[in-house]
Amino acid sequence: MSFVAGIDIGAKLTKSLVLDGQRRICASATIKTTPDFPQLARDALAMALREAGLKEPDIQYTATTGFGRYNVPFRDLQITDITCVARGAVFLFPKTRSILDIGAQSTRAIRVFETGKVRDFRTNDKCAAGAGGFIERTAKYLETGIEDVGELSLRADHAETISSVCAVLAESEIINHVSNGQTVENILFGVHKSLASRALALLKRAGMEDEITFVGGVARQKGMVKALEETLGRKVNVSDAPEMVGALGAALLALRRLEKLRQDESTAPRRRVAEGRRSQP
Amino acid sequence: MTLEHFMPRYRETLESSPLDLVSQWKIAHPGTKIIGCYPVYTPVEIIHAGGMLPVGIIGGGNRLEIAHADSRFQSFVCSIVKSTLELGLTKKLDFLDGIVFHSICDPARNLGSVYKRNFPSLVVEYVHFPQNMTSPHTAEYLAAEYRRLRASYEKVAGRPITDEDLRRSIGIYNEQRRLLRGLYRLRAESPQNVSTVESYVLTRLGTLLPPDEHIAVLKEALPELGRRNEKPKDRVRVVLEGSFCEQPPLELIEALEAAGCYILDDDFLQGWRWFLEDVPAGGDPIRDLAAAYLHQSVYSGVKHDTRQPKAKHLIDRVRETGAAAVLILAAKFCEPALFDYALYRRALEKEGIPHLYLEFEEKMWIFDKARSEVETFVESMLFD
Amino acid sequence: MAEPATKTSYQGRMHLMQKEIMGRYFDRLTRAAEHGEGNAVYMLISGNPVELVLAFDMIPVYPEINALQLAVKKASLPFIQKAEEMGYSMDNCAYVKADVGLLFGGRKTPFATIPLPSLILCNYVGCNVYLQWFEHLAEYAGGNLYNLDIPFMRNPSDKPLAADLAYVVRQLEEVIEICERITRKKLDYARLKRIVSLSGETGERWAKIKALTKNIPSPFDAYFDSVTMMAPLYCLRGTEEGLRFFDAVYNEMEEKARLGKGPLPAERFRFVIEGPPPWPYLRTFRDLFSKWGAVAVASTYSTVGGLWEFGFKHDSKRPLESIAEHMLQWNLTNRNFLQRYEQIRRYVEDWAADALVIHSVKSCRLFSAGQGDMREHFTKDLGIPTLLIESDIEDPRYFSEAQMKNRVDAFFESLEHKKILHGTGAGGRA
Amino acid sequence: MTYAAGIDVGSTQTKGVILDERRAIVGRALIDTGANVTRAAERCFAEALRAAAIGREGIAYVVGTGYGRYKVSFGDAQITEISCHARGANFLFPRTRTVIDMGGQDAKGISVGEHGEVRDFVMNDKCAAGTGRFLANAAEAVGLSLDDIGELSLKAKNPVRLTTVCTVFVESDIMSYLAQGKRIEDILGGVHSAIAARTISLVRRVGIEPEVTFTGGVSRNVGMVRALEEKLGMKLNVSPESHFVGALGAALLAWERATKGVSSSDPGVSGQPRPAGPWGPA
Ligand SMILES: Nc1ncnc2c1ncn2[C@@H]1O[C@H](COP(=O)(O)OP(=O)(O)O)[C@@H](O)[C@H]1O
Ligand SMILES: Nc1ncnc2c1ncn2[C@@H]1O[C@H](COP(=O)(O)OP(=O)(O)O)[C@@H](O)[C@H]1O
Ligand code: SF4
Ligand code: SF4
Ligand code: SF4
Repeated sequence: MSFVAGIDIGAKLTKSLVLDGQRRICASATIKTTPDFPQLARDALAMALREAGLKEPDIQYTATTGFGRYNVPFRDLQITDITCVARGAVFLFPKTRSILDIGAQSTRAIRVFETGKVRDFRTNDKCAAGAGGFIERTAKYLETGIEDVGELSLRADHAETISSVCAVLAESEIINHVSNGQTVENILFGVHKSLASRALALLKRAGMEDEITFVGGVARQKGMVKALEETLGRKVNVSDAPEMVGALGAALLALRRLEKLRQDESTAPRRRVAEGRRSQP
Repeated sequence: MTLEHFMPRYRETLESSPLDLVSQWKIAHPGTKIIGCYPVYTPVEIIHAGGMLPVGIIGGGNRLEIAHADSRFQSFVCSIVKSTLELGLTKKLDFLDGIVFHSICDPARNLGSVYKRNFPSLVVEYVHFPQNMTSPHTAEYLAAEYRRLRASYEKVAGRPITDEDLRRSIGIYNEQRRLLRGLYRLRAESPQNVSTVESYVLTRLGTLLPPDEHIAVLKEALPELGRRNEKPKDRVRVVLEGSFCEQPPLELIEALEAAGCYILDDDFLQGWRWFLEDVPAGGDPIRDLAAAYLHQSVYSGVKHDTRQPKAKHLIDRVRETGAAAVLILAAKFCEPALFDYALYRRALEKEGIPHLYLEFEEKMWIFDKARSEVETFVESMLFD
Repeated sequence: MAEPATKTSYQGRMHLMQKEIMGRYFDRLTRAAEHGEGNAVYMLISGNPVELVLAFDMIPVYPEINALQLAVKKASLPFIQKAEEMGYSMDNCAYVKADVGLLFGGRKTPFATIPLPSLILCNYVGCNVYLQWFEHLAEYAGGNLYNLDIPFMRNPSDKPLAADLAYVVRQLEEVIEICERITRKKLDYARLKRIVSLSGETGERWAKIKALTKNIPSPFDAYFDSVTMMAPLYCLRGTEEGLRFFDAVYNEMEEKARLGKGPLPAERFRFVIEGPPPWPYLRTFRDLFSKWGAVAVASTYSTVGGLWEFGFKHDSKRPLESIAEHMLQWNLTNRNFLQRYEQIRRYVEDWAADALVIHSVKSCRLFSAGQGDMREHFTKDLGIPTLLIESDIEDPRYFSEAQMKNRVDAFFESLEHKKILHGTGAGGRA
Repeated sequence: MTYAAGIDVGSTQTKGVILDERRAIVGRALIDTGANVTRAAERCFAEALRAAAIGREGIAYVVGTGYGRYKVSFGDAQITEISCHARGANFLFPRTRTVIDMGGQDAKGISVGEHGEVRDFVMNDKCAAGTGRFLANAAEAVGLSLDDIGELSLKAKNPVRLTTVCTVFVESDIMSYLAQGKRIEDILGGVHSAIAARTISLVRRVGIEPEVTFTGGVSRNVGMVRALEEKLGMKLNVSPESHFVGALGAALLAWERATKGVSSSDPGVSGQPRPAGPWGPA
């Protein structure tokens, strides 16, 4: 029996996932991203292995992704988030043609072929106003845990408009809303709405098609999903662990490489590795 | 002196302060007049024929701090316009006797006027390139425009510029371009032997050295590159399009190739390499130069020829080089390049040629984003 | 002294008349679009050669006017976004995006349906975006494209060179041949001369109207009211109807000048304004100035189509030559930046203005690229108080009222301060 | 004895100043603006009165300024903070020609005439990058107070180069530098020089002429003062009152209004004609 692992070192959370030869998910784990990436990756993988009742040697191939993908010495291959997210999303929802990935610091709109191959994509990682960081700040300000944000905003009766294009300046607007006695629910939904409208613009620029799958930790927030569906005017797919999709995709690609390696001892993947290693920043 | 010797040195100069080469040269040749040439299509032959040195003023790179120019040009204007003004305002162009701008876009054109106002001692020329390529009367107009330019430069040079001088200069630049075309052919055929950074450095030198010196360098370098015999890597072969004016940092170009592709052809229009064939040096040289611009010059985002759509040109380049994809690398806020993209995208999708769209700024110094995007693109082509 | 009015704009006979004649023009477009009546020629406003088009009874269609109408009607954004989905950048001129979006969005607007072109005549007068705009239209809409290439005014003290003039006249002759092919009619030269002489008359009237704003108070706002007169100037210049309109406008304004009436209850500041207006927020923008009793007495934007106030007049004896001169020299966009500085300086002096307002629009680099240097020149070299504000001509996403207000208020506070220092009662002049 | 007051309701902090007839500051107050802007203005005014030990009735004229100026319900007039900062800076340093104001959420450059009138100005207020807020977040990220980061940044030997200008992302940027074992002073040095560079390129749009006066809350940060001075290659005027310059300017303008006897809370009042008066330097 062969196992492979995918590790996604994100800006905020690090996710690991173990897959068996039948593409069944054996285990997964999430821990907060800490600066020591090699150790971090080891811990994340160890957690997943423990849950799966496996040991390091059981893993034949490890693919890393996320912005820390280069800093994992024991990886066999590093792959970008976009490629992984695309594979993962299409694996979970085969009819997926467009993907929205909202993480802590970045938002990505991806257009894919039915194979899960990336067709076109647009990213935004310069400005926090469009990403999960914005929500976290708001949550902190409104003194609610990030886990509750989704439920709260779901209960909103309307969205308080957030007109500012800056996550920081938006806070003074939020302050005003609070002082004008607006409910936390409506304010959070307003924030979700403003993220949704930015997401729409990004999706359109990448070329938006049915079906749309929404991934990344922010997709955990039900209110965000609602805001997005209202803005897009259609339903979107959301898996129960949306932040895990990148790691899943990495694991899937790891398995593909492993199978290729097995069937023919071609040098292609090895070279990809070598390449990846050499071109470390 | 071998490539391994001078390549790193030249690269360092290009990245830190390319114009030092020129100011040093000026010290060695105090008598010679120097004319700065803003991109693109400058008829450098006319300048050279007057015994003057045409020098490429192609931005300030990513080590120049823009301190004054951004009070003159707004945030939504491309970087090269600002850096070019900054170079002037910080007295880094004092070795120039004149500078020439062209009708390539509105910011570049207004920059010409701003230069006139801020540097009265400089001879600022402005060339209006014709955009009507179908009228039988265009050639005559352009010839007249070039004659006007010649007259103006005769004053600067303090001597007449004869047809003989012009023919000689055309001959010299023809040879230089022939060598550059050779260099580009080498890279297109075996990109593992010639990195884009190398071909870039070798080409850009041509805008900083007198043509004969540049020719000498190329004559030394090309055979050496020809002798290399690296093993090709599993990389995606692309044609690069969109950086005809403002230039990307070399580190970016490097990052793009490191991310897993070979650039077979690019449209960096530096090194005066805008003619596809030799300019005939027989007849009236002014008319020959004009005709060459109209009928033999490379397409670009700032030359609008109704005879053939640019997208067709691009697709031909892909077919000729046998590239698998197109990398659109457009300068941020460069309207010509940004507009072209809409038509390129349409045509490439029709042809089923994959492409990646990236924006850059000459002043950028973080390349992670661009790098990951290219990696993703490469992965989408490698993992089927 | 009257309370500074906060919401005023002059609504006179001319505005009603304008609505009527432009209504007729737009109906004509719709008929052309829906019943194929007549040949539409897509053209650009800058130094437009409308005389030629009229001489063939073709219909001049200005995508710029369609775009700005969309913006004024607050309908531009969806079209802009449509274009951005096609790959146009946030940083591309939004006029083009709105127009491309419109083309793919069915060409139906709140004011007219836009006909497809029989001829796409790119009169390349200054703006380089024009070339790409029409290149793209030709790609999408088909129809033959002709680049009418107008050499730029290269030097501050410039007259067009003989070669420039000859080149343009030759091209005009080629355009005539194309029109003859399309309409299967020979050019009626006598008719062209009549049209050109009407153009001359109209331009002269327009210049006289503009001279009226030298009065204190100015009888109308040379920015917010002038834009009303611009569409007729481009679409109907060279027609009897157009001339009648400008006669009527002159009489109306001349009377107001005699009675010392202005667009505001009290004219307290006179300013010259450079740059195109923010069409999506024209009203809001105007009120920022009305609040301070500030009136625009001259504007560069009103000279985009043609610059008549400094002595140019179409000459029916040399029809093609004078059309060529109009395109080469007598419009704002084909003149270089320093010539624009000079034009503005003349405005400030001859129209007795207190200040210069530069409205810098992201879309239009032709206008805006380098306006920082312009500000430098006017404040530092000429000591003319200058305000630079940024938004956009077409894209509503770039207008922030709060910021705009802050800037305008602070600017007029300081003008006020200055007036008091120089011991001149506000509104009066030193 | 009558007095005039200036209340500067900023996005982050509200400042109040009370002047007597001799233009001497007899009372000042500084509070956080917080959620209720109107109340902040009133509280600040009350505190300033208490500090000056005078009653409301002693105040002849109140000018409100700052982004919340229209919330100064008790004010006689509202004037933009741009005019007030210019006026205040001119009062403290009569040879001021350029004012750099760095506040909680915006940065401004003002070019000032010799009578304290505004010649030209720019402000960055769409994006909080490079504002006091940026510093506040940086301080939080390294776990220090605002009052200390400035001092510490002066000890930087080789300042880091931040990879982001975003006020939100700067935190994780700093985290990763800490992770790489970079010294806190070097990180703070990088933060301060990044903001200084950004601010200067903004202010350069109005042209930087000496003397340059640095106002707003951030001017209390010695590290920022030094960073700006190094990048500009000139000394800056920084007064102990620098945080109060906006309020001070407002109070000075209030005096001038009071002496005209104009009184109206109509926002347009600042746009109303008034007979010529002694608006010269104090
Ligand atoms: N349990 C949760 N409930 C709601 N939101 C969450 C939860 N976990 C993470 N998030 C959101 O997702 C973001 C992190 O998502 P992720 O895709 O892991 O980003 P990255 O990969 O950049 O670390 C956080 O900023 C937070 O807003
Ligand atoms: N003692 C201090 N040391 C350093 N910075 C300070 C200090 N006090 C205030 N600040 C900075 O000044 C900012 C507030 O300045 P202020 O001019 O009041 O802004 P605003 O007018 O927008 O409220 C705060 O965000 C903080 O960064
Ligand atoms: S706008 Fe706000 S959120 Fe966006 S980059 Fe600037 S500071 Fe960050
Ligand atoms: S980069 Fe583009 S916009 Fe800038 S000057 Fe060159 S052509 Fe013009
Ligand atoms: S750039 Fe300016 S002149 Fe050119 S099309 Fe756009 S708005 Fe018109």
